[in-house]
Amino acid sequence: MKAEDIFKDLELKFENLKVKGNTLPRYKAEVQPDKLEEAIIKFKSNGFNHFVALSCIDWIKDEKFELVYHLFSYEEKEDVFLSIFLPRNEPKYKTLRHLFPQIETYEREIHEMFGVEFEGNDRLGEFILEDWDNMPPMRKDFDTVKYGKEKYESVPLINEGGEKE
Amino acid sequence: MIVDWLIQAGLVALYLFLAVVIGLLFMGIARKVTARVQNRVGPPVYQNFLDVGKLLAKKTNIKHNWIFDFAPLFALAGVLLALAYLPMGGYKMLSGEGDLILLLYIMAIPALGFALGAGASANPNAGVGVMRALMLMLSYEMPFLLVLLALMIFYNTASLSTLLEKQMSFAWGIVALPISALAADLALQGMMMEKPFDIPIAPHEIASGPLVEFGGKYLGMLMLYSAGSIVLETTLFVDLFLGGGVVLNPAHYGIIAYVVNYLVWFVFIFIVWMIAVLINAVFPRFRIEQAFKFYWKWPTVIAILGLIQAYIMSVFMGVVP
Amino acid sequence: MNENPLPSVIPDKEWKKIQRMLSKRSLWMIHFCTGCGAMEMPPVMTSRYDMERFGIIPMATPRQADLMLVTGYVATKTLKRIVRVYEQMQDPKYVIAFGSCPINGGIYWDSYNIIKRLDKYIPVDLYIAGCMPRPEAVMDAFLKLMKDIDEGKANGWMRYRKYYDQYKRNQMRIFKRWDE
Amino acid sequence: MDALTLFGIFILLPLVGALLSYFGRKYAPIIALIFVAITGIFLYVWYGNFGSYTVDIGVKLNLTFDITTWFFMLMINTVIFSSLLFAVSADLKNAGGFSTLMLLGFTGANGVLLSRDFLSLYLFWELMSWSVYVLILRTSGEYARRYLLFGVLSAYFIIMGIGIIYYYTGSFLYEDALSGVIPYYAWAWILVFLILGFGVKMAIIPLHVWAPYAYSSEQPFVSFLSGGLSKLGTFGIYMSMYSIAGVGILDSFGTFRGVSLLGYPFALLGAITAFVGTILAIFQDDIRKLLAYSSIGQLGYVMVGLGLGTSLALGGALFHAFNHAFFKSLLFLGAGAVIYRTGKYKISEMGGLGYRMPFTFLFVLFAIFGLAGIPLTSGFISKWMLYEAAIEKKFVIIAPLMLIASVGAFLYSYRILYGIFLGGLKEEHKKVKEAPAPMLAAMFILMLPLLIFSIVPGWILGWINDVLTNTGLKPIDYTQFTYYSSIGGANMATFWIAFMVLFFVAVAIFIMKRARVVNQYDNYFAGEAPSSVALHAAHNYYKPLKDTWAPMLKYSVDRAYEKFSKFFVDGFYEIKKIYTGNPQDYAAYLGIAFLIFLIIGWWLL
Amino acid sequence: MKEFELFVGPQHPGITGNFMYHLWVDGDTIVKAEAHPGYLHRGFEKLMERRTWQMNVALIPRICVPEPDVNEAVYAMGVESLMDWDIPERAKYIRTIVLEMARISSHLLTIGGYAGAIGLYTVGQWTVGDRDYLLDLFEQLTGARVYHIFIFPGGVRWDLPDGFLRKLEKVLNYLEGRLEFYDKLLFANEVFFRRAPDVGVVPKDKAIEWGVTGPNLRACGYDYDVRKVDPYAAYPDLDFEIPHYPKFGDFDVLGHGCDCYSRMIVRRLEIEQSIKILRQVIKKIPEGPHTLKLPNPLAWKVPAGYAYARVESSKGEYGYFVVSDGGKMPYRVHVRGPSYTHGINVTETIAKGLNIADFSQTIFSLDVCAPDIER
Repeated sequence: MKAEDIFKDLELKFENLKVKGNTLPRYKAEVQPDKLEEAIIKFKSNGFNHFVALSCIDWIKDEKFELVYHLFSYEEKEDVFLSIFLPRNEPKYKTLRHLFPQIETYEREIHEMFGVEFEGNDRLGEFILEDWDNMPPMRKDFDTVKYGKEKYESVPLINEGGEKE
Repeated sequence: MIVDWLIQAGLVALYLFLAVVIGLLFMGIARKVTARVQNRVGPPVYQNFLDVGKLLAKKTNIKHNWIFDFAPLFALAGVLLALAYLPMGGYKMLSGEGDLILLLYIMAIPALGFALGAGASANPNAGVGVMRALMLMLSYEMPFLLVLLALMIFYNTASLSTLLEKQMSFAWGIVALPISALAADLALQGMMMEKPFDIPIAPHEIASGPLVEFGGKYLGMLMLYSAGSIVLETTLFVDLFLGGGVVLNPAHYGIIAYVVNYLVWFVFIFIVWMIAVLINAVFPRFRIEQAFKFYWKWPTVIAILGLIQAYIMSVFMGVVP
Repeated sequence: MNENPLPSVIPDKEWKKIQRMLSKRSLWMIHFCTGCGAMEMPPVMTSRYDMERFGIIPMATPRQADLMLVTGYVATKTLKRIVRVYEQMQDPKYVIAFGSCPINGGIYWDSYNIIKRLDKYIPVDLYIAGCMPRPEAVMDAFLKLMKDIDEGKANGWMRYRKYYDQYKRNQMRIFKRWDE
Repeated sequence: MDALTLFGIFILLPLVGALLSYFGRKYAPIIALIFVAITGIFLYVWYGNFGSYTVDIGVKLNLTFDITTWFFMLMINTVIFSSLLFAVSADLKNAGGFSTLMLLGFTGANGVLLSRDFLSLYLFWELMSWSVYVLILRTSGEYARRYLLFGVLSAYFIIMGIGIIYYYTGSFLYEDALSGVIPYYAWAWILVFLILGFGVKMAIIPLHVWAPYAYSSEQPFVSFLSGGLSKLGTFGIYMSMYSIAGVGILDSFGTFRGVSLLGYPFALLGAITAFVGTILAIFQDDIRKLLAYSSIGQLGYVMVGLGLGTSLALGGALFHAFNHAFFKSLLFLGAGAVIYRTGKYKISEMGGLGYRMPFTFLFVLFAIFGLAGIPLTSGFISKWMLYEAAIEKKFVIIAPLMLIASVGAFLYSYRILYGIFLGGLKEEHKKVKEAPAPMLAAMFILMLPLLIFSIVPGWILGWINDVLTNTGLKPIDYTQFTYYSSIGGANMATFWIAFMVLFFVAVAIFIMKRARVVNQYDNYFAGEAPSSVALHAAHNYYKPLKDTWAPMLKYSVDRAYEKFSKFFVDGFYEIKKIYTGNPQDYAAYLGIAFLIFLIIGWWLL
Repeated sequence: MKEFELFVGPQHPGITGNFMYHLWVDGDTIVKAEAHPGYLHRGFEKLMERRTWQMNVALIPRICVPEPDVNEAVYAMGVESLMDWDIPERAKYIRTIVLEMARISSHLLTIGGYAGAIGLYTVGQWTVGDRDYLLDLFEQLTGARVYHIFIFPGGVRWDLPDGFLRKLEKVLNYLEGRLEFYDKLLFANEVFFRRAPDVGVVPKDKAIEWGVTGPNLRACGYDYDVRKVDPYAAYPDLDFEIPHYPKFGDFDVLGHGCDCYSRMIVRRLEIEQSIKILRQVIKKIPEGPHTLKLPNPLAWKVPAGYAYARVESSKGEYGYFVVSDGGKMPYRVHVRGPSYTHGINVTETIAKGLNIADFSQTIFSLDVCAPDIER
């Protein structure tokens, strides 16, 4: 089933993304968070069974996080991007790892890097970083240069007297 | 009497020392040969002497507890002891004082000591490695014991020195029992833990297995042990099937015979070692259960055929060497 | 610590010389790809550059190794492992830092997860600059290190022992916990 | 010394001890120990005072005290002594009952060894069997029932053998059996029945099914059962084949390269037992079961020697029985000490205890050397004799089975060492203490002979030669430090000197540098820095081997019996009712069976 | 406790890069595996947001070290989509040359690594040694051995040097001759036949759902390749085949696909195809400019919008999700590396029931590239 038909069935508005280099069309649509699971199930059952990626974008001006669920169909050869917006001050969503197993990993990363909470995913927690002591680093308001200076450049050099063997 | 005894002891000590030196040299040659197979220059042949020297001269040596010490002590003492019971180049050493069965069990002493030390480290890699080593031992011993049995039945002796004399007066083992010789060489590949049977120390799987916690002088002594065991295993094959390299009878030619035999023995063990090294260079390693199945299948069948041959020749045809 | 086992036979000075000679000709390297510089290690190990010529071979465990290559940038999570591996190695031990990143952070100078300067945390005997250093540079570094060892200049392991408190203090600023 | 003194010291005194120690409460093992020690002293004093005696205590008991008896009594005495010594600090429930039963078993064993007629033999055999039954019952009724089933079977077999002899000679005396009235075809029945009957005690396959269960009871007792009482099986077979029947009768069945055709199948059975027992032992996770299968395998070696029947083989069998008595008791006591301290039976739940219990570890290590046949203990010499006996006769099936079984023994030996004493120490075992002094003393007593007879094998080979010549066999060839077969020999003096010298060479290289001790948990974790890890790789240790053997392991004698019994249970439900679980009923059945078998035997002949 | 724990990595010979698997093992069978990434985390996606569109070209090759060029290509394609640029034909062909050379060199490294994982170090020595000829070509073309920084949004950095194609032809002939040696030693080795088939199986019906891509997917029997399905660069004009299970040509079909054996054979066959592609490119390459005229890097603004570009790397599908808010710097770049699913989710799942001995060969055959997991 073509992506356009599925969008129609789901009554979603979609836009075409510009493609150069590659040739296949890509469709992007905004979904209400509570409709997303249903939409993904619909797509999955219609041939879109390759989950490509889950991306998170921090729209700091709009006070929103955008989660982009990216699906691909090997049958129709079409890309579909379903995005939802979460409030930035209390980002919370349910896990969708039962639909595609690798969503779990993406959720773990996004939880760590953006601080988005995924209810039902019990493997959230320390994943890539270790002993992290600041706000999630991928947020736009996190200043990596300042953090690096404070953490690493303040470490003193080893004070050596001129010793010999 | 006591002077004779001292001269004997001195000679044995010299032979043992030379055996370890030859073992280290062989390890170096193996590295060089493997490097040539791999389109490389490779290290100098004396590299392993430097390695052992460095390891023994390391500033710190760590151990986990006192059982750890068993490994290098038992391994080195055991392998030297086993070498002492093995005729080398026609020189009997202590082989008049104990026979093949004793040798077989002495060869277990270093392995057991090694396993104890490895187990003492509490590293699961070492535990798995020892498990694999023991299973590999069970695998290759099956054909090897059948081969030994064929030899003992055919030559009607369990004593290595007598075996050498009988091979000299009758025929070399490889001529009389060629099938068994083939099985023995297959078993030898596993005994020397060369590929495809280097399963116990597989670095990609268990990070060098039993050796995982050994460093410094511990590793140095284990390297001496493995140098000794190269000579031990190749010499065992040469003694069993190639007449121990004895081409001149010492009774007639005296000291010249010893020198010539020693050189011939050296060439023979070199050839046996090279065969193993070249096989090592072009094979991946088996999984342990595949090695087990392999050994209990083909080499065992070959060894049984060899045993049947020896049995028929000795019992039904009455060939008495 | 008893350093010379045969004091009456070999004088202390000569013994040290012998020891240095042995350790420079038989540097066993630990098999640890800490960063992207490890990409140039396969060529160095294999037939084209063949580091085994100098007696350098990769070893599986730190207990057996003398030489650690910190190949490239060091993330904070890796630093802990590097320190652990370094402490498990047995003296004398040497560290070569590889590429620009362990010197000052390199291209990741502004990253939040890269420690910028390695010798604040463990002693480094030799730096190879460049991103990434060519195999020739690596071979050159090996030769330089061998020369240093011979002359008694590569003594980072002694520094580590001497200034252990300072190194530990710096490390503990990065690690929140240190499991022993 | 007269008949009554002999009877009094070896039979009555332990009986009195049994009675007294019942009231000894927790001191019962000590009381029992004193009585055993007195017997032991007399055993030592009376060495050489050999002869035959008759005691008339209403019934006439014909006793003999000769070197064979003495040799076996020496083993059993030492083993029970150390077992009781171990039991002193083992916190047994109802220690009085335990000691009484142990001494009753001991009395039975002494009686079996001393008897010179079949009636007293059977009497004492039953005394021993029943005390063992009750001792197993202390742990589990299920185990005891399995033991009982085979114990009764054993008794039937023995009665059958005795019955046939009685049919021909009309006398129970051993000498009368030799008078020549029994035709040789009847000897075949007699020997097969007797060997099978005594073989049950030695747990030869397929009569081994009881052993893994029985050996899972209390360790001090199991040590005595495996180390001591199973030797009665060896004694029984040795006696019936070579003392009662004799080589002449054995050879009259025809010989195969100098070995009786009657003995050869049993030797083969022994070799198969050695092999199968070893393979099964490799896969056990329960330390008690592992040792039980190991025991089965080791007694298989003894069976090979008894079957082959050459002087070297018999010497090897006796020597191996002797060694087995010591190292297997030692292993059971070592396991007992560990179980006492940790309360665990599974190997995979232990680990690293060698660092907490170093002496126990050392003693067990020696036992393992003996078990695996490392030349540092006398365990090697007996194995050597058995191998050479098979090889010099060119037996190409028995010899490889034995040899490969001994390689297999390395596998389970290492499992004991690694699983219990080496590897990662578990958190809950960090405060485990060394075993109490009596336990260590008991183990030390057992360890010593293994070491001494390895250095000077001549001492024990002297006794064994006496046993052989006493039975009318050719002696074996040995000197103080050396032993020979027709195809080889070995000198233990040279071995030990060379070993010590080379060991000190290794030590000399070794002590050049001092080593720093690091924490056991400072390990190579591939560079990772974990906070707590499970390190002990002991569960399913030989899994790859198990996978390769899986098609074979699905055939089990144990399950075959179960299926067999299930068939009968399903078919004849009524028959099941006779198994009331009441010992008196069983005794009655025994009597009925005795009659039935006598009638069948009569009819058969 | 029945299991013991084993750590494979970060410092372990049996791991591809600085990465860690935490295994729970019973006997020698893995009952549970956990992947622990993060040892190589540099925060690329954060750093890219701090650099201009052109500065990022220098940063991104470092995301996947064994095969850096795909990153450059896919980033360039993403930016071109947003800029709505059509790049010159010659640039497309040059990109194809670079990408295919990178594919061969990456496959050679993988085959060598895999051979090492099952103990055949000789093949590792040979392949890595031969790979150096390709690196020399790269050096001539781009000036660097590993990080080439050659493919730019809008084209490639410079034109082919003189005589490059002739040299390439020579190297291709040499490599084709060498393939026979690898075949004899590894791909026709009896031990390889026994060890690799039916080991580390990704179930065929789950493969797509689990997000398996690239050679690993083709080893399961799917005939998918981004170069065919969603073509880019000069691939639409070129004639090549997609080797997949059980289309193995001269090689034996052992096992039931989706296993280490099929994965390695697919990679081996892809080298042949890449050589074929490169030969065609040498013949067909058109004359013309190698790049568009680029705007001033400091004032280079990219229109706001979303773009997704994907290429077929040697490890699987590589995708960049590029978001611009119309500024001088990317607003967000999300990198979708193939190893992310292969290395974490797939390995964690298929490791269950695997032998310890086979674990290393499984991750080597999946060609997990650690730096592209954590970036």
